[in-house]
Amino acid sequence: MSPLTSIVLTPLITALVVLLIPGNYRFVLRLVAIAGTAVTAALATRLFFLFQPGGGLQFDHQVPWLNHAVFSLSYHVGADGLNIGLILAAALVGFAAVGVSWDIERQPTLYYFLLLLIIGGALGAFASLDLFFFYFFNELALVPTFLMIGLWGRGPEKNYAAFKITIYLTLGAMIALVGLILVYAQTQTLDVVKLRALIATAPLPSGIQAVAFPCLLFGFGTLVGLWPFHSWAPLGYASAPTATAMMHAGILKKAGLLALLRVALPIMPEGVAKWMPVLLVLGLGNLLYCGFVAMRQRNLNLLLGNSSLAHMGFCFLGIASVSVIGVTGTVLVMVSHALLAALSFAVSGWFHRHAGTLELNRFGGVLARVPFFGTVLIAALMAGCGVPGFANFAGEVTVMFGAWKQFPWFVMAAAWGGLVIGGVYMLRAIREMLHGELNPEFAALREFPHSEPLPEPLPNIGLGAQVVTWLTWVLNSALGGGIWRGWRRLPYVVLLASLLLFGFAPGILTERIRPDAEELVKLATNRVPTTAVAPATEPK
Amino acid sequence: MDFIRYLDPTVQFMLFSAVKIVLVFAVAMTGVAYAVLVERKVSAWIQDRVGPNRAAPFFVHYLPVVGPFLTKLGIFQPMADGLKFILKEDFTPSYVRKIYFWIAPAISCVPALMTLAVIPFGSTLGNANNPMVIADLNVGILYTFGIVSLGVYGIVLAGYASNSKYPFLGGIRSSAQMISYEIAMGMSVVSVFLVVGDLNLSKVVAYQSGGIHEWLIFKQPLAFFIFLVSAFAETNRLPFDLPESETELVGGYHTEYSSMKFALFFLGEYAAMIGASAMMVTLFLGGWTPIWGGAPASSLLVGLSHIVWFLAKLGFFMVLFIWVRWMLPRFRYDQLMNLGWRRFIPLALVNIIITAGLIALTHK
Amino acid sequence: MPTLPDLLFYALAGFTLLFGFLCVANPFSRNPVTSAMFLVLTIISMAGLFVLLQAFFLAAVQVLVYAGAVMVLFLFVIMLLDIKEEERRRLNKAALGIGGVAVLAIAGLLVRALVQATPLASAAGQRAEGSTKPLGRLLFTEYLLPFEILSVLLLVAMVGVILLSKKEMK
Amino acid sequence: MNLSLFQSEIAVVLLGLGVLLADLWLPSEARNKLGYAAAAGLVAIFLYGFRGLLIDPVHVSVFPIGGSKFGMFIQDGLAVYFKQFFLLAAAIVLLMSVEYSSRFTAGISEFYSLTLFALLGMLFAASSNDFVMMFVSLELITITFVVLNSFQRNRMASLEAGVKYLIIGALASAFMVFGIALVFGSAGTTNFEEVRALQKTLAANPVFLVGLLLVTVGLGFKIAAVPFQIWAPDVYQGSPAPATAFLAVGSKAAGIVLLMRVLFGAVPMLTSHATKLLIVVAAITILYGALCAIPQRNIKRLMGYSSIANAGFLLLGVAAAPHEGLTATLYYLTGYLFTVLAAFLVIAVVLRETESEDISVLHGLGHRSPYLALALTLSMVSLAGVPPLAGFFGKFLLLRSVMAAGTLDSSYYLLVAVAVVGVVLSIYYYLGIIRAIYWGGTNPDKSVLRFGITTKVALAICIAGMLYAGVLPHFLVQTASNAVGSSLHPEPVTAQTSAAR
Amino acid sequence: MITPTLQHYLVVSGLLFCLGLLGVLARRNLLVVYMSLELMLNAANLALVAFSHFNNQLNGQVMVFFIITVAAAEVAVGLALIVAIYRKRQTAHVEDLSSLKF
Repeated sequence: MSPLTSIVLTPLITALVVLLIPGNYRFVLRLVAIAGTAVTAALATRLFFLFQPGGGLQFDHQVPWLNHAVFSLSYHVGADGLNIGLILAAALVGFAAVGVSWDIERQPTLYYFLLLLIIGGALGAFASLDLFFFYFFNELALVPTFLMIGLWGRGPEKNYAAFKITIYLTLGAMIALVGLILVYAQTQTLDVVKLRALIATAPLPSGIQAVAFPCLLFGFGTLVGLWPFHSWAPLGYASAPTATAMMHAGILKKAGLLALLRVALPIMPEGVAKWMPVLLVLGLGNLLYCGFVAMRQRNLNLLLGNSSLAHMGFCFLGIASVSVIGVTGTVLVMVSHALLAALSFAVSGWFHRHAGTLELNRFGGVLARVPFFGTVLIAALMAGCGVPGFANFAGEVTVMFGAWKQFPWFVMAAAWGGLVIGGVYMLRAIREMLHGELNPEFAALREFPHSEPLPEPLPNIGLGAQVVTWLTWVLNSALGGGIWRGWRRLPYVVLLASLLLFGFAPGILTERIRPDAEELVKLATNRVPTTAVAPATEPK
Repeated sequence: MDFIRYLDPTVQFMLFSAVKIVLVFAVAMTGVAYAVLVERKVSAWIQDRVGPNRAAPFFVHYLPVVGPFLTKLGIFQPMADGLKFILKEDFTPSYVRKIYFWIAPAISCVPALMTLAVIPFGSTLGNANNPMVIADLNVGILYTFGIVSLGVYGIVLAGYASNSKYPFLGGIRSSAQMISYEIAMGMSVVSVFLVVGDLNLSKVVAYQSGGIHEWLIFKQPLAFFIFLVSAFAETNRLPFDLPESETELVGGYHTEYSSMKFALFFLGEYAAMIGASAMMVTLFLGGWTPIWGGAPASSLLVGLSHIVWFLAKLGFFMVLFIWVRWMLPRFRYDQLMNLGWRRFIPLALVNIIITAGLIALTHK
Repeated sequence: MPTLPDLLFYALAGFTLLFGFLCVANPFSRNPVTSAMFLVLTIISMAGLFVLLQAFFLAAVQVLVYAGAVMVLFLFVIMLLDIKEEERRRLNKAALGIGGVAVLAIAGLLVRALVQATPLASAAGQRAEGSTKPLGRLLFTEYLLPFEILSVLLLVAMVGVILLSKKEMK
Repeated sequence: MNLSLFQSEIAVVLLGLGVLLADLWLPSEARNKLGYAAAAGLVAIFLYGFRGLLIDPVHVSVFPIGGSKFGMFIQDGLAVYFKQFFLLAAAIVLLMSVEYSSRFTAGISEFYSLTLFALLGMLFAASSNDFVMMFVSLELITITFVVLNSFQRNRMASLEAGVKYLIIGALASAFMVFGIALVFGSAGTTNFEEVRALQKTLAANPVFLVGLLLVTVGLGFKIAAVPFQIWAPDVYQGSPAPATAFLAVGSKAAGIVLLMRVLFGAVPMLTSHATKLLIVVAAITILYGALCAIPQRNIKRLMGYSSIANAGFLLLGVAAAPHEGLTATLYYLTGYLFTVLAAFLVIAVVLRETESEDISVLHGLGHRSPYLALALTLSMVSLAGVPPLAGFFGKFLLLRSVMAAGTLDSSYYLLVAVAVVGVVLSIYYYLGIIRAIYWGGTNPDKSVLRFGITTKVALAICIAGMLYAGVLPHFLVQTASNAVGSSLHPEPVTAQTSAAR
Repeated sequence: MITPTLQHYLVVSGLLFCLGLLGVLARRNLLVVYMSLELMLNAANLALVAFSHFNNQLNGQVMVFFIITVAAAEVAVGLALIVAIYRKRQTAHVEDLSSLKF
């Protein structure tokens, strides 16, 4: 099996394994889920470093799926500069998301099953080179999201949020699907590689591009949270359980962007020419409007949600610039924001669980009580406002460079303004929560506060299994109970470390991204007049 | 009478038909009247009474020998009855549904008379182009069944129109009873037509014209039996007179009727008996053919003798109807239904299958 | 010079339509029994039309089955249920109006199409009389399969009626 | 007449009669088990029929029965495909009714045999090659369903469902019969193939066109397409769950196959000119079903509206027509089979316990029976058209075929837009059911739901089917495509296309 | 007065069909609605017989035979159903069948 396929399948197979474990074997469930994602993360890391920068498409794996005279589709995965970083990020965030879900008590089987499904779907979407499977995997997350918000979500509005996020995502996905099918009906294939080859000789007819491009743009844009189709995002993140918010804000959103890079840009140069200014304006809307909204938030999660939308503005900006640097920067922001958003939501989830609230003005001076999580939060917020040293800085600066040449001065001014706004609310959040007077309410806040109840012993499953049962119980008590719970910091550490790594050495990423970005931009700006030929291959 | 020959064939046909209709109608009406007399006489005889023996016009009294005899015989009784029906006050209760109350008696007697139209009551009167049947339909039997099935409306509507309890029950019973037995009756006839191979009643008679051994009563005894019993049920005669059973429904559907309207029901019932008898004669007893068989008549005399044969057979069935009435007790309603649905219909089906099988085996 | 069958056609067609109208929309009575009786009359007039069209067998079957059995069943049920309410109820004017307009539209469409109907060219010459034998032959050869399906249909109807009207069991 | 062609039909008749007769001798406790026997019999027939499907997928044969040049019974790829479909559906419905039988006061074995007779009608419908045959088999289906729908005589709703289905069904029959009369009169034949041979001349004959229109109206009733959908919600709500399930799957599919036979078997040329009409009907049907389903609180009524919306989706493929559209419709229908039957299997078990049919009876299902909860969730997900289940790929294929047709006529794009809106709306109510299962509220009844092993197996089959069709669609798509290709003769659109360009 | 042709019969049949439809739409009594449906079926019968006669094809008459059978079966089931409803609800009106409205 190809390495990429095994990365995609590991979480999915783990999900099926989890489904077979009864709910009262909670500990086994957790262990299996963590092990599965850890393996995935390890595999992804290995793959990331095996990847040859500039080597084009690698780890290619194709299996025919539907072989029919008219309908033909195939399962096709492969890694290039655009997605290798995202695959790594997704695997890491997946591991972290399962890691921070240790406390789930209610219906754990279902929880882990759904979470693993989301993780597997996200990895599959990133790895797919066939757009049908891209869509297929991406949509795998839809219903799990709905269920997770409903079942384990928080806040009075979770019901509304669950429906809102699902319906918005469906709407976006359906519109994108229409665009995809339009291309498919024209070309009989949704394989990116084949599409590119096909387009090189026979560009899509203008009529198709004129319809398909906006479908793809707004469809996928909605999935990303493009202004003004973004209002599902902050509410959804605020209501979702920690892991779901991490996966969504961090990973799934990027799928939409990746799709834009994969399909919209390279195969529809006419559409690009026509619609990029629009995208630019809307991207600025993300930057400024969502930034302003974020500034008004009194709730950490809503603030993070809106700020994550503001960050997407940079991505749109980078795409809209259609320049090598801009696209490289975009991918860089995608990867770094994946890690960052996951980290922020993970730590805010921790605060929500242990402090019981996320209202900024109720906090104050809790840094002293919880130094580790306080520090992580500071780091996340700092990264969020683009402090050098974190990967985001590198990405955003690159986007700025890319955009510099393409757009008039006021665009740059606006982008810069967006950064400043980000700085304002992030720093204020740090001040209000972590510094200043300690709210006596949180005097008892501790990193690992109450010793959690020991898990109930496993049922006696027979004489020979007694020893195993007993051992498991001991291990469980140790990891979950309290002898040494420091390992529970691992998810945060992993995310923070990779954020820092890419911050200090963005070259690791950019050298991988750049060759493909060049290729992409070349295709996107390839404006051969297409009106002369309409070479649709008719179905037989 | 030669002028007839020079007439247009259509007019000729219409003329003959009209004559036949009038004749058949007259005979049937007389038949009805005297059937009533026979009924009363037979019942009296069975019950060891004298029966009608008084009514007579004044002049008969003065006739020597014959006069008292005729009076004793009661042959003037029907006239007296008829006169009474006409002269009696026609009382219409206030609570009835007027229109239906008025048309129900008419509906009940018209179909009964109409069935007679397709019965071949004789061969010819010497002229082969003028068979002794009013309408020689090639779907004759279906026509009779269709018309007979309309007879039920009279009773049902009478029950409905009377707007009171007993007539209503009578109407309900009769509709169920008549529909049920129509099925058995129809199915029993199917095997007859399997044997004959035609629906035309003249053809049925022609098939049986070889003599008594050719009669279908011997070839299809089961069918005959079912038809006979069903005919009793269809005409609401005892032992199946549930719709009008005097002892429980005080007359059933005609409880509220009097005078001429009642007479029409009466007429309808006896006309239906005549119709059913005629059907049985035609289907099973060789119709107008003498017991030694015979071809259509070539002379007037032979033709008249055929009609007599027919009437004789008819009379036999009429007497049978009357005789059975005083011999058998009334069935209970559930027994009636049981008999119809669970005995006769399956039997008739089996009969059809056996007949068809035999025909298929023997058919060249 | 109109011949007898022609006159009969006009008379029977007129009766059919008149009785049909009185069946569905009798202005004088909304008694279901009246409707049923007019339906019987419609059917009998139609049987007359069938005779004019040389479909003797069907004419007889029409009377036998529809008038003799189906409509008696109707009457039976009407009487059994003793339905009188209809007379008290007001006719739903709106439904009548909308229904009337819809029906008029459909009638217009139908009649416009139907007046353009012509007999098939291939029909000239021979003569297909609806006597029993050819009909039966057709029924048991070419149409045997639908015939057999109908037998299952009748079985279903029988089972269904028994199930639906059986007394409640404890 | 070649009796071997009717193997499955004869087997089903015998099975039905056998069940009916066995009722006489079996003790009343054992009657329930007759359902298993009948289902087993159907599975056997199904497996046997598979042989034909596998060995000879493009088998075309027209066997005249009687004098006509073309028979009224046709056993081709499409027929075999649909027969397998109907057999599977009926087998699952039978298992469902065994589970549900405690709700019937009387006559459970009659329910089984009637189901089998309805199935018989469907089998004949699949093979209809003649308007007469179509009429007769549809009537068999309709009348059987009247009885099935009103089977719970002690419930007023069930009787009402029966009466409404009867009246509307009879109205549809009347339309269809009149239409057939006109078609017969103007074409001189009722055979689909003979009509096809004449279609060029008939296209100008107004009597024929009106007749055809009336026939399609009759079929529209059957599949519950707007504006002939009025019966669906009431009937779905009132009928016993197994009957509703069979109605939703079997009866609808019978309507679809006949619609295909008429539109593409008898008058392909006319159909290719009437796509606008089909587009409008499909669009309104989707929207109507989706919009009306949103406020529903009764599960079965909701499924009724959902089935209207799905009828619209099925028409999508018919409107997009030629090969791919019909292939997509067939595929979608197959996915729909597993999906809807899974839903109704769960609904039957849940409703068996309670009188109410409000969505709130699903509350707490996640705890009362995780297996049922999962099955219902999967089925809703599939209906909503979310991967990896059958519903998604079905919609994908449908949209694709419509989009491909869009190059000929841009009003197809409008249809796509409507379909997208329909999907998004449907998400709302399907997820509403999922919500009710998991966190909609609390159910006073916290008892564990018990159900038989056969229901478990039937559910497993349905779930497996949904997943199989969704994840590995190759076989199904290929089979459907072969079935369509071997049977129907869509007018080649290329000529029209070139003219349009 | 002209000799009746195919069109005459068809127009009669079409009008009869519409009369039946009117009854179905306008009448509220289930039994009368049902009778109207019978009227519609009969209209089809008339059309078929007329076509049969004028086209000289017996097939139409066979079809009529089928229709009559089907109608009889439909009526039987329908009346049983109406009786069952009446027993339950004491009504035979379409308007009273409203337990399924929401």
